[in-house]
Amino acid sequence: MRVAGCDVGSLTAKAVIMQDAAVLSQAVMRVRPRPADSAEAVLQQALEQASLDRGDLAYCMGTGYGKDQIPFADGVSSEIACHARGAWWHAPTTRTVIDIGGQDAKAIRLDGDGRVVRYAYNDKCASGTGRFLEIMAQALEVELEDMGTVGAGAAETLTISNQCVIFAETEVVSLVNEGRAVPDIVDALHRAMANRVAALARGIGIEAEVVMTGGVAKNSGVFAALAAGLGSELKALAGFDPQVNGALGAALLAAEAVSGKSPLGAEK
Amino acid sequence: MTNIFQEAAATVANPSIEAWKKAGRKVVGYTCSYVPGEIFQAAGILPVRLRGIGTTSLQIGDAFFGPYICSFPKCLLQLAGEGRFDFLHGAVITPGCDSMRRLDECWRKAGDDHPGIVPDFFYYFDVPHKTEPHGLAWFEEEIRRLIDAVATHFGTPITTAGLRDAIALFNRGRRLLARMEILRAADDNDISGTEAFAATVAGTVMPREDYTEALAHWLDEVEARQGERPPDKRKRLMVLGSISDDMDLIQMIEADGRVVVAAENLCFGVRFAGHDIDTDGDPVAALARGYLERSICPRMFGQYRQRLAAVLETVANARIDAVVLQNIRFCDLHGSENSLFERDLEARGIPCLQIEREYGPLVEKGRIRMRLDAFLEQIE
Amino acid sequence: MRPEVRAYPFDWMLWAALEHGSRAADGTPGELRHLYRYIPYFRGVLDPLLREGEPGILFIKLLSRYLRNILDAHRDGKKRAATTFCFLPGLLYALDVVPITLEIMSALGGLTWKRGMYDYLDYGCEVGFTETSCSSQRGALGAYLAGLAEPIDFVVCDSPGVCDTNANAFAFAAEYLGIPFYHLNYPQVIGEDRSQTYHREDYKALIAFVEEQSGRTLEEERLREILAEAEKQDGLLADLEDMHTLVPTPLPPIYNLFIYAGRFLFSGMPAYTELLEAMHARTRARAAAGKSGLRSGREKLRAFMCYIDHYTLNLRFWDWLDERGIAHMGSILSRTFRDYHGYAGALPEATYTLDLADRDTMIDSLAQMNARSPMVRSIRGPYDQPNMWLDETLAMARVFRADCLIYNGTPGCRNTWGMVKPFARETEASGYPTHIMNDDAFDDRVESWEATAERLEEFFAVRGLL
Amino acid sequence: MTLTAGCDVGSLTTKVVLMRRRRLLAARVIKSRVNPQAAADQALQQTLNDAGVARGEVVLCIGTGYGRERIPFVDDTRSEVACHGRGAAWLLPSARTVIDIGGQDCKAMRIDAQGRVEKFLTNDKCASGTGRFLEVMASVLGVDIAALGDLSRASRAPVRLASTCTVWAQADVIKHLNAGLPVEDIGAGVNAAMAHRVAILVNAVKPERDVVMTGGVAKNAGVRATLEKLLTRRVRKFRKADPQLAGAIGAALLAEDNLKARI
Ligand SMILES: Nc1ncnc2c1ncn2[C@@H]1O[C@H](COP(=O)(O)OP(=O)(O)O)[C@@H](O)[C@H]1O
Ligand SMILES: Nc1ncnc2c1ncn2[C@@H]1O[C@H](COP(=O)(O)OP(=O)(O)O)[C@@H](O)[C@H]1O
Ligand code: SF4
Ligand code: SF4
Ligand code: SF4
Repeated sequence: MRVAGCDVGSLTAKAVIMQDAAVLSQAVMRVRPRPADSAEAVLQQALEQASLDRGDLAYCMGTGYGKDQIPFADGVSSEIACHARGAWWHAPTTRTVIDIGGQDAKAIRLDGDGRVVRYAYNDKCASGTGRFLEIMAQALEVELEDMGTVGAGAAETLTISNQCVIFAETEVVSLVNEGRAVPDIVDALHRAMANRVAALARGIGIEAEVVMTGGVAKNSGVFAALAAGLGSELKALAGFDPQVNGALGAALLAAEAVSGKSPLGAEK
Repeated sequence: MTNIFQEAAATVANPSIEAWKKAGRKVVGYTCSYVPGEIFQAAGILPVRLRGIGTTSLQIGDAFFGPYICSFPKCLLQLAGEGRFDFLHGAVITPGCDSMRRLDECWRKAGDDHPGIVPDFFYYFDVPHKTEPHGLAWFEEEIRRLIDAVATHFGTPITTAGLRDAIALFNRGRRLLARMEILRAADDNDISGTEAFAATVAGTVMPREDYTEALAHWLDEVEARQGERPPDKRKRLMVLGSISDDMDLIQMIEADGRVVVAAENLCFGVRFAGHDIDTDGDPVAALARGYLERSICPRMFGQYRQRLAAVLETVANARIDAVVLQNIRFCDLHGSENSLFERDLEARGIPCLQIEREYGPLVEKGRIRMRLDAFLEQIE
Repeated sequence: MRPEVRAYPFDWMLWAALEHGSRAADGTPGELRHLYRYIPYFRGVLDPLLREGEPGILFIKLLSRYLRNILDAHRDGKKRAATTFCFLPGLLYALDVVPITLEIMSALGGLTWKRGMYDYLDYGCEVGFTETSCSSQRGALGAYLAGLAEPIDFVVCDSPGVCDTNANAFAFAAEYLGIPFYHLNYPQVIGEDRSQTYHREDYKALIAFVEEQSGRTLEEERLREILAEAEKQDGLLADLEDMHTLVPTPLPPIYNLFIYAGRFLFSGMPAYTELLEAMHARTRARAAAGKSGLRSGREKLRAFMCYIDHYTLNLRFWDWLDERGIAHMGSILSRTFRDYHGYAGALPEATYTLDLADRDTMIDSLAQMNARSPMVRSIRGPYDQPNMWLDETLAMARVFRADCLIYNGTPGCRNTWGMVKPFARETEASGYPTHIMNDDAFDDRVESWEATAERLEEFFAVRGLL
Repeated sequence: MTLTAGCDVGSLTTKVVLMRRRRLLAARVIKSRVNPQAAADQALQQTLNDAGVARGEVVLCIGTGYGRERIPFVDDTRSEVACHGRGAAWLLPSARTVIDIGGQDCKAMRIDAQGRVEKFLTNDKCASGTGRFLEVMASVLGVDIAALGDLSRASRAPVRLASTCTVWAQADVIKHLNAGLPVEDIGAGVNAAMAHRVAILVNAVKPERDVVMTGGVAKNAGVRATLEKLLTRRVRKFRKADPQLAGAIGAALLAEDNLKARI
């Protein structure tokens, strides 16, 4: 039986195709203005990689901001459930998932059976979102992908404290105008973001093992800062693109929907 | 001389606290101007006003407090959580405002995640919001209870004589601060607003005897220099509003030498200067009256007129040209009172600038600088 | 403020909408349909009320009457007093003073108008009242500060020590409008003797103040009448709340609103008794038949709102719960804690009693009763102290057999936002899934209702509740 | 003849103007860079080229804006408030109330006939009253910032946004897009949300006639139109120059004043 998960986010659309608890293919792309188009395109890409047709899929689960606009979805599920399920599948020892996507940051706690026992979103007035980094990258003229390496070159420890994206940008502008070095500012941004998100996780209680998912997990600067701030070891998904984790979870939930039983704990 | 004050005002665990502790003596922290330090003084304990300076992240502060909360209590919680208040033997929390009083719960609960951060003596001191006889009676009873609690916990009796001595000592400090204010009001002194504020803040965190000594000494020096300087022609500013205990804001206002901060009415400031507390009669009743009846903070509802009168008096005495009204974001009490002040001061021809900011290291430098510059240009 | 908003008095406009709404209840279905065409937004308020039959109709009439009283006060030789919702109006009525409860006015505007209270909310900020303060006062306050309503003569509030933000709004209003101000102040503990003494002293001073402002003296018989009515109301409430514990509960979600709004408006007045009687009759019939109060008749979930409800644009919050088969088990605002109320046994120290023997006992009763009004009762002290927020929440969740807890407030609520995170940790640890809503109960510009609803939906799904 | 320059290094754009005897000779608006000095240098050079004058002919140059401390070639600096006030008075002598919305800041001020600031207020509350808010929303909507204003005109049913917060409003915009609402309705909602927030500030300074707008957002017709409605006042337009230049113009004029005072 083949199933798919499709995660249409605010920045990227992701798709995963699975067969019997094994990942056949996965795809990521930037979203298009219409979420339906993003969904079609990203699923098509995944299908092509696996040399399959739409007709080969028994079920497709949608998630993400655009979940209600995915024309081919047989069901939808929240990102919380999907990220939790995805992370659990990788490592059933996971108890806390920290997911930072474009629009929000979430901390999710799981119990020993992979059920969500608590979760929290970034507070209002918070800069703990991927979008924050996108805006800052733009302001500093650094490629998003390079933020991690740029920040690693920091020589001085600066502080950026504002809770608000825009006001934080004003701080960045002020730092730039003070003649501060870009790597120092980038590093400060990473720590600011990590601090916010760590507070979020602390709010619901952190339990080991902690794993980080979502697009921002690809930013090595934030990852390192968060690892330092949590006071608990932070893991990455072994050999898997963290940005695609939501789609993976959706696919797992799709399999569950079809079989009526949980694929939890299945061998990878 | 002012180095002592600046040193004391610059860090949370300042050297004079360390020295005090080395001698085997106890330290208790408190959070609001309404806590009578005399109680601790009388018990041989150093009362230290808790400050949130030097905070670099709010990981712990934000984990317990919600998002729409003033950053001052969040900074306090952060420092507590990081163990940076571990020099305390006790802490007294007061319902100053809604956010500050929740420091009680948040600090205690943070203790579950960060063991050892809650001092053994952790006390909730309930200050009423009104000065009517029953309010005063309540407050007096609260003071008695606090005295009992301190005496019992620390095993040091607090006697009437001890309290009287403590009040006398504190009164001396109050008179010295009043003297400082008079010196500042003259235009031939060389006290900067930053120096004066450091000297005031230091009083909340230094052993009282040392502090009074140093303050008297410094003021003598200043007085001796008086008259040596040509009259100061700079504009004179007053700073009002929310809690502020960092030198940064005042330093920033004075930075380019165009103006001098000649007076303030801030929570860590000279609020009780010159207002002696009775040393005869029942010291507890005297403390209750002394601390409650002077309405220094918008937490005392319905007494705005009294506070306005006090501000106007300072404006006249210190010959203030313009007023900076600042409040920490989410501080409604000062935020809205500042608007009333603005209305009433501007009606009397005193230009005002309102700014809203985050507490703590002045990270919003650019934004605040821009507002200050524009204001200084406006009043020039 | 938009010119079209400035053109009409706020209180009159609100009255007009409610008055016409209440008249619509007497019309034929055809007339109603016709009317709805002209008031597409108000329909969302009217529909759920009329659907409820008599209690709904009584409720809207009650609101209209309340507003009419405000408009006519001076004509009738009465003073107007601005007050807060945790203040029980009985005393004011006894002294011929018409209460204007700002939070009720804000909620009504928010429910009724397409643009909610936006203009008034913003106006308050224009004159310098802080934007970060609680929107429940700020809304109606804006209209009064702008002079767009019949003038207020004085202010009495009872939030200092409980909610400073709230108290601050009233203190600001009094200063801004240049009118007298009195406040009841609450110490942090309930139940201790010295607290009771404080309440009593404070209340007596309040009576003196209101007597002075109104030029009336408090008459014993008048007071007794009001307390006797309150006595009757307590009895009806006891029954209603008992039936509320049944599974399924025979009370529709909207009854929770009727219960507390009616009390805020007319506690101690016959109008509220009448409303309660109508609700009581319907509920008893349903309970006897073992029927759920939900429209679908199927109760899927019982949710206890551990703080307040949601009041923007129409009554859709209650409707939304109803549609999903979610029973509303009340909020902090619903309960009164009369000593013999079924649930009151869970927190005996938090209760009050009424003693109509003489003037002193009656004043004492009023003072105690007021000291038990919603926030004054349980968020005055640290949330984990006896009888406070956590105790009460867990007790109510248990008694009313709730499956989950939902917190909703306003960003201006320093008081609860200062503690809700650790609070939720403890309720979770006690086995109640707890959802913290991030919106503003009175201003949907903070978070749109769609977003709010989506988060709720997600909570029910992810936590396996629905 | 005395030639003065004004240089406004904003968070988003850097503006340089050259003026002689209160007449505008040349002006440039370029994007601010991570290196404000370089942006200022570049803008100045281009302006000088446009006017065909040499650097040495500029007698006095005043800098303003967030980056004013970093401009190597300025002789003095002034706050943006003073410069926008002065600039607005030049652009429209009858102006008494100026609304300046730039990338990071929103200011409302009352000025006298000489363009001196009598009272000003700035937005400290929430960032949704800044130009950056509009940029963020425009990028989510996939429209050019210059086209955002005109969406209001095309819309018949502006959506209502959670307008008190940029972060939240953005989530709403995405949701509306996902729900398939027309871009013009969402764009109009964005402009209206911004105008509402700004109106609070403007009303708080007690505006007097004439009201004008400066700064980049003045070019957004949707914000301007909604503001006019909310304030029930016309927001007068300038013909003399781009409103985004007001700060730089004010700086150049203040430089001229300075020179006069010296003589
Ligand atoms: N290659 C990358 N390196 C660093 N950060 C990245 C990278 N790709 C995406 N990001 C970050 O991830 C965020 C988007 O995460 P994603 O999980 O795709 O969000 P969404 O699901 O909302 O589209 C971006 O805002 C960006 O901050
Ligand atoms: N062509 C345009 N049309 C409409 N709005 C614009 C245009 N160009 C810029 N803006 C707006 O102006 C803002 C920048 O204004 P500006 O005065 O240049 O700011 P700053 O001085 O901070 O650099 C942008 O954030 C954007 O919202
Ligand atoms: S300040 Fe920033 S984060 Fe806070 S409400 Fe405003 S836009 Fe949102
Ligand atoms: S501002 Fe007022 S309430 Fe707050 S700490 Fe100071 S004195 Fe206490
Ligand atoms: S909701 Fe909160 S802030 Fe508002 S009145 Fe109630 S306690 Fe106060």
